[in-house]
Amino acid sequence: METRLRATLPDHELLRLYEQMVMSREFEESCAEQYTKGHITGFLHLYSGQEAVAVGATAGLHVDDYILSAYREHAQAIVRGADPRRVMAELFGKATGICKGKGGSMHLFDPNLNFMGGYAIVGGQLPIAVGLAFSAKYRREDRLAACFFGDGAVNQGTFHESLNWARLWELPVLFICENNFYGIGTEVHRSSALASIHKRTCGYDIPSEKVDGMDVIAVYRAVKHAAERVRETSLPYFIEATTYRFRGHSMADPAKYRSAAEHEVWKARDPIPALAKRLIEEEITDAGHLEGILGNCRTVVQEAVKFAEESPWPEDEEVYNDIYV
Amino acid sequence: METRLRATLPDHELLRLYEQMVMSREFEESCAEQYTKGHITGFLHLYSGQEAVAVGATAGLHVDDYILSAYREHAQAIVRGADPRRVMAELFGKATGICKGKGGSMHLFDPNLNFMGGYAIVGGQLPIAVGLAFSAKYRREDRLAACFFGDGAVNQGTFHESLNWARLWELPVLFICENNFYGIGTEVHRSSALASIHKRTCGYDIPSEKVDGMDVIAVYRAVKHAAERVRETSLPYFIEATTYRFRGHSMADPAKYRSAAEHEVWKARDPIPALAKRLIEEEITDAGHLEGILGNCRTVVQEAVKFAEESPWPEDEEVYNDIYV
Amino acid sequence: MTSTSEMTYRDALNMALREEMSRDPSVVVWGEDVALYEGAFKVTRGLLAEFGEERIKDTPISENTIVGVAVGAAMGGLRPVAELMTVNFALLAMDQIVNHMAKIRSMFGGQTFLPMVVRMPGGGGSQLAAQHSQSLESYFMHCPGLHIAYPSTPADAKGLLKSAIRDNNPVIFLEHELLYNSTGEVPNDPEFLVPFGQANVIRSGTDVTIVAYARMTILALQAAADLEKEGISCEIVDLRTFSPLDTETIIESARKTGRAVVVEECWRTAGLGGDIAHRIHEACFDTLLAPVKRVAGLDVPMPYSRKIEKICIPRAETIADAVREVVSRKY
Amino acid sequence: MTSTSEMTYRDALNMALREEMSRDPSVVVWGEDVALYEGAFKVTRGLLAEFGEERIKDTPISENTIVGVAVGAAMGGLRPVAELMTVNFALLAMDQIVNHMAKIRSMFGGQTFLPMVVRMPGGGGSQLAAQHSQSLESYFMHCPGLHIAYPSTPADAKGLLKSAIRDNNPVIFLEHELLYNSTGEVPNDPEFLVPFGQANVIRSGTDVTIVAYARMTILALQAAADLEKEGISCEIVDLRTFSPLDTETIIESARKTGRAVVVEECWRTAGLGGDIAHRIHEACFDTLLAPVKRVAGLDVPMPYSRKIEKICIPRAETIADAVREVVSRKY
Ligand SMILES: Cc1ncc(C[n+]2csc(CCOP(=O)(O)OP(=O)(O)O)c2C)c(N)n1
Ligand SMILES: Cc1ncc(C[n+]2csc(CCOP(=O)(O)OP(=O)(O)O)c2C)c(N)n1
Ligand SMILES: [Mg+2]
Ligand SMILES: [Mg+2]
Repeated sequence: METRLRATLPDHELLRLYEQMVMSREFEESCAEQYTKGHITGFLHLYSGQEAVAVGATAGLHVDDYILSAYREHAQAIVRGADPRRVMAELFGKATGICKGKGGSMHLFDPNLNFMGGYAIVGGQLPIAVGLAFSAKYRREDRLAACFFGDGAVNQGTFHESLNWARLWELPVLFICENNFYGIGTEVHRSSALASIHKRTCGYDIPSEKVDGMDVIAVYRAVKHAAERVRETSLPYFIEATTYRFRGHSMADPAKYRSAAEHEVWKARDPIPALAKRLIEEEITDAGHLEGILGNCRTVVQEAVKFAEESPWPEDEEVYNDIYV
Repeated sequence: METRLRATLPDHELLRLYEQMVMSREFEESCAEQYTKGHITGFLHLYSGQEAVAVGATAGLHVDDYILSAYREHAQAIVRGADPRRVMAELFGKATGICKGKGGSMHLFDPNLNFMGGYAIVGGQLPIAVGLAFSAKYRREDRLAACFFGDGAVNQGTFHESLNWARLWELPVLFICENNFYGIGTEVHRSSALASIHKRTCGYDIPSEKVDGMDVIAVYRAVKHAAERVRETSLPYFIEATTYRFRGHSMADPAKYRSAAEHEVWKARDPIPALAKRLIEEEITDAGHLEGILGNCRTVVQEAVKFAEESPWPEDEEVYNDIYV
Repeated sequence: MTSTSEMTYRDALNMALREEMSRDPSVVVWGEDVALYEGAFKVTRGLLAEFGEERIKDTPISENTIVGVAVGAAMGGLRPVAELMTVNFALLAMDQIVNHMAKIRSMFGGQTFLPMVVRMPGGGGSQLAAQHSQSLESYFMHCPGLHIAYPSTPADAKGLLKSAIRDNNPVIFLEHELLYNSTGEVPNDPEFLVPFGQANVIRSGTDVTIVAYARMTILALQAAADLEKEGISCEIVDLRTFSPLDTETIIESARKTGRAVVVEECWRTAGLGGDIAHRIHEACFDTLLAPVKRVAGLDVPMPYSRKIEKICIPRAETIADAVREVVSRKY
Repeated sequence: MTSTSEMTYRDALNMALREEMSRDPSVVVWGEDVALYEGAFKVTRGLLAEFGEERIKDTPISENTIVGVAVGAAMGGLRPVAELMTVNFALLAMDQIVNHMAKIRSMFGGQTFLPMVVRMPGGGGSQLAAQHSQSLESYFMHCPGLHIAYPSTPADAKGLLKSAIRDNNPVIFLEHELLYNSTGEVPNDPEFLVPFGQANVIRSGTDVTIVAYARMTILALQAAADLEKEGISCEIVDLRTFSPLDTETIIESARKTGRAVVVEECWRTAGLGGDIAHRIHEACFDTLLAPVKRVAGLDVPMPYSRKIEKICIPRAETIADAVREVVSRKY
């Protein structure tokens, strides 16, 4: 396999992947700050460390493809094109939020981007993804449903029911398990009888593979190839992306169940500096340019915070709206 | 593998297996008659055709082992030792029934026989079997939980959750799937992405095998061996027994979804005459003796019907009893 | 077109499905054994032959996913009509019903809507024992975000199901297993719709209001006929839909008669009848001549034996007794 | 032994678990992240260190099976205490709770019993949005065959949980997420039990009865303090358990005061408050001076934004307003 970056994508797209990862990281770290200040409340699950998965996968999909995720989905929404200002406003609970402040951190949604939602019930999004894939196929639309979920979700009944159903009805679903090795404080081998998650598709006759989720290029290639296959065959496919969250499960979790040594190993594989190093080594760009990207992202995130701060709260009457059509 | 009957079991036990199959068949056919007469009401799912599974499996277990099943469980209860009179009375809804007339056909239960129930929610008994196995292990009891379920149950979330859990907690559960190829009117390949059911355990690291469920000796051997293994390892095991129900799903089902030709093929493999033939060929018994067994079983079943007919109805106050301790 | 045909509740539902599938290609149907087997209760008879495998589909036995796939398909632009073989199995799908189907529109700020229906036969009285005889209407009514219908007659069965399929809100559509064979005149008009949120005064009377729904209205009518001989005049309000609930019609009737009996098939404790009785008490406090009386299913898991099963479900006699008690109350 | 210690609701629950696990080796605990992580809300803190891996166990994320395994283990002779991380996930376990846990004893003719507890934190008010802010007590109360407790104070938390663990019936044990840090005096006695089915009159008064439970009683106490300044004397009944329900204490109080407000955190429509209000109306028809008023959660999926979330949950002010309305009613 050709391993040089340029063999995979043109320069500007490589730089876009970098920028998206940086944007995601900056956004998340800013959220942590806003949470500490009390501007963001409720549960806050940050994506720092896992950026290569959302960024690589989204780049490998068509814009028409549906994306669904769980509650750790800020980056997935933003990378798909959601306005960081409206995402931050959502987290602040403001009327200008992407869901008018009704969803919060766990429930971002934008149908114009085919970003079909963040869901907070572990495993809840899987049957919904299958249903979206069915509607696409029924309507002869050339799109698939890409469904993200965690390693903790694979033991839920819906995982089993959804995989079986997707294969049986021959539906274009791309299952993407973000295996960050923990479901809250429970390590994957303590919740799954078969800890090698991608192998669990054997019971459904669904092909699967494992990819390094700290390598954005590897994720991009795997997802692009898998999506093509799903489109061609109209059959589901399964990717396990191994990754790591640099923070606790949510802002409330000090993550004492993980060793410092383990954390260090993964920190050393941080996908952002890893890509930066390759971009420079392969002379696609230089350090100064990458600094510029970081600066731009910071500005965007600062503006997002400012927008959120200055936005109005929802009106009280809003509680009765949007329930029924 | 030694295929002569005597290499497997002594004569009197072989004859007992035969008698149990005949008893089951006679009981079920009598139920059909009583249903037609209106003495048995509600849903009535008969076991005719599948006798080799319950009889062979029960013979392969210890009497201390727990048995759980679904709603097609008359034979399983009777083979375990339930009094046919009290089972028939239960089906009649009489106070003398095994569950005082409160359970009916789908909910037979006798803790003294470690027969831990018939359940009417497809897949509902699986987690319960796991729990019984846990209590046995925790209490250092030398018993396992044998759990029967149908081919239709394997797509239910509880199947997945229970298999994963049993392996993860290393519990002595013997899963026995009675694959009669249909869940009501839906053939197994139309409900399962992977129609070879025993292969579905690959996702849980649970060993499994398929056995001919029309051959009582084969079932006996497989279950006996599996049960020993479960006991030794304190790990779950999975058996798929392929079989066929000679009647519709329930008394309300004329089974038009199956071809006459298919039915004939299976009828020709009826486990009762099949065993009779071998018993005679291998000179373990003669036709006259087998006729005698049939006659005895008929008498027992007739007495059961008489007992049920003559038994009193539950008192009205009974509706308030047995809910809370 | 005002012609009608006599048909069963089952056939009226079948007609509604058939008409809506013909009218709108985005209507798709699935559930366990609905296609080849034509439904456990044969409500989907003939649909596979008429509409083919793409539009009516058998599913694996996995209720939560039956509903969840419908949620996704509805979001994708279809109008799925999913069947759960009986309402008892909705307990396996409460996550998709309550956490997803009922909440998605609201939690995503109104950016999507779910034009879907989940049909479920239910009710007791066939000696199906504890796990197969439940009446779970209170569970659905308690959950905001759903529309809920429960027809009592063949005509309503047709008109409400058609309204449900055309509704852009997610609908729980309950059907009573003991009503499938009941017959009545049903409009042939393919545009015949019964709107949601309009209770039906199916009998007018002056002494007492009986609030009921589905099979309970049939029993109420029997009770009313008996009571008439005793000189007691009953008005009967058939709710038709629990959401929207037509509180106005209930209150108006109770104001008029000054007395009310609320009949529900579900368990009494924390059942929907408590809410309705309270609405009446609150609105008619000054005019009520007697406390509202509830007739409900007994608070017990349903026993199998027909001898004792029948005690657990409201009957015409228990309704009549309640009415007699309410009417005889000296103020 | 009548000594007490001040501690939190969380620690009182922890104490109950610890004491019962020490007393009875058949008590075992499991749930998602209850062992190594010591619980999402830290209720099981220290139990792994004290009792070891065999007695307190982490489970996969599979709620229906968490309950189902407890059903089996209870049938096998253990006393499992299962935790669902929050009550919202009970919706994934309704099949095992309603179809199995609640029915097994009855449908098998009383031949077995299930000495098990399912603990679940719940309630709204922490900006957790629609899928994580539910109050599902009405769902449990509607289902016969369960015992159900919901403590409001640290002492009740200890005493009710210990009674739950010793109960030979299956128990749903609700805990309020916003009460975990609340403090109070808790008896140190390891035999301190609060019996099920005995409501607690936590404040006596003469003008109006407020029926409440769990966090709602705290709000009711605040409202009562404010109302006292206006010369309105409130009696507050803390239900403590929904099953058995102490109807007697409720009715006795309402008879005495002649007025009642029923406060529930769950959705209003078809909520348990309707049933309780109806019980009061029925029993006190001749003596009530005003219709019973209900204060309940709004019938909406909970919005995230704290600005509007707070409107959806009863507050001391909304309770006080309801009391004022009831008290000002001219008869
Ligand atoms: C049905 C359900 N059960 C439990 C929870 C509580 N919970 C929230 S996140 C989580 C762990 C999920 O882990 P994983 O799927 O690996 O995702 P990650 O957090 O690692 O991204 C749990 C148990 C929930 N939200 N939904
Ligand atoms: C949860 C649930 N869904 C649906 C049903 C209705 N139902 C009863 S039996 C059955 C088919 C089960 O087939 P299988 O497991 O193969 O058992 P078999 O009847 O062949 O013995 C169905 C769908 C049910 N009882 N429970
Ligand atoms: Mg994880
Ligand atoms: Mg089968």
